Amino acid sequence: MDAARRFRLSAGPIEIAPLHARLRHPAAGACATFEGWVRDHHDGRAVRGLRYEAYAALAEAEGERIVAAALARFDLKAALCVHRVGDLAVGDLAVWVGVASAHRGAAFEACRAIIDEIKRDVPIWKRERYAEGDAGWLHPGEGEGGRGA
Amino acid sequence: MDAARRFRLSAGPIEIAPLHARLRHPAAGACATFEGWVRDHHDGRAVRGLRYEAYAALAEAEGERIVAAALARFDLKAALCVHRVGDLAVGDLAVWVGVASAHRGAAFEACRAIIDEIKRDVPIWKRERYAEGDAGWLHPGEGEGGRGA
Amino acid sequence: MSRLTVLYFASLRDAAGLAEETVDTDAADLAGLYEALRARHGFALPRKRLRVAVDGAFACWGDAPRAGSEVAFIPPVSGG
Amino acid sequence: MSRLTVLYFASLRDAAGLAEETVDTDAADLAGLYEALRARHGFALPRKRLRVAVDGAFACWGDAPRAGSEVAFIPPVSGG
Repeated sequence: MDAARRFRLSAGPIEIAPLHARLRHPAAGACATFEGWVRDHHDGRAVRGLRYEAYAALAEAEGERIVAAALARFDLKAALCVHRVGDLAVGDLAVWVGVASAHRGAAFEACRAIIDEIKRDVPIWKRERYAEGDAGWLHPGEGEGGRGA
Repeated sequence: MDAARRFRLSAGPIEIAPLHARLRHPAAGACATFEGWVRDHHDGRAVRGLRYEAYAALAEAEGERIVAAALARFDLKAALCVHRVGDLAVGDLAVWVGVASAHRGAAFEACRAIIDEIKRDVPIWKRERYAEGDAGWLHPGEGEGGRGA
Repeated sequence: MSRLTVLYFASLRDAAGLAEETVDTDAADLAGLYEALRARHGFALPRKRLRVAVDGAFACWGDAPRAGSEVAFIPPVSGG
Repeated sequence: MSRLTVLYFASLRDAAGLAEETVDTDAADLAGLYEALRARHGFALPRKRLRVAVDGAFACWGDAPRAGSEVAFIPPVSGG
């Protein structure tokens, strides 16, 4: 990720170590991270894997806006997010959010706010492959599949 | 850390990777972690480093009780915590908490509950070394120094 | 009549059978454009469940289609 | 008279100048034991800011000192 960008899409596995290193700050006493992993089930169905697709231009703009808003709203030293696209297997890392702050309250709240907003606003879609062989796009709406990781 | 223990004290640097690996679970879709880092300041004073001392027998029993209580109270797949003792420099990792759950709400709440209770109940004390050359034990109480990372 | 590019994602792309197409439209607004394309491709998703973007930024359904622009209909997202 | 071991941590250890000592006490309870040791060593921390543990588990100030036990006075903690 180039140094100025705080959100990006990744077509390959997300490497946590360099992201984590970018959060370090001598005045930071608290670091909260969130990882979304591909689960083996969803809404009672066995999941074999999934595919994430994004509208890349808009997803990167929205993701950057969300992370920048958290930096402005909370008292943070650093915040970063990377989201996978492409094919993932059960257990793979789908999204990583990391936040550093002087104190833990702001770190937890900002990390939670970022993942909540990423899931709500960034144009990325998940296509799950089920054990029975079928697959489907998830378009959470009224009463259906709105409950993510 | 032996496989049955979910809290321990560490006299040397905390290695995150093996802890993180122990959180993995095919039904876990969310992983929240918290890291406490040694800050370069506290209550307006420049900090050069610090020393953590524990009453080891009671600290390990209390830490284990806290992590076990979180596992019982929240819907978790795994939870672990390691706390440093000994001499630390600014930027060093002082405490690590990791939690895995099916969904992110429980992961964030449990991770926060564990670090809050560790800081409140586990008999570990911090001695800060200040830029001016003096040092002091922190015994947070009414109106003084109760605000940690 | 405006000529523009429409992008389809996820279930809309599956239903349309294509990821993008060039469209000539005389719709008064982006809402009308979606309804015309929904009729053509048989999209199941009603417009009220979508958002619309123009040239990589969220837009309003009442905006007029602009010749040469890139319009994307955004089904409910499921990242994270 | 009971003979027991007392452990000191953090600022209590600094004030006492030792990490543990063997104590003969006729105090009726652990509260009385602390007050006697506070007078001896000049501890600044009042008892109401401490917790007390016996043999590695939290105990009550009203408990009687037990011969052969290990008593620890727990100053306000500051881990994390």
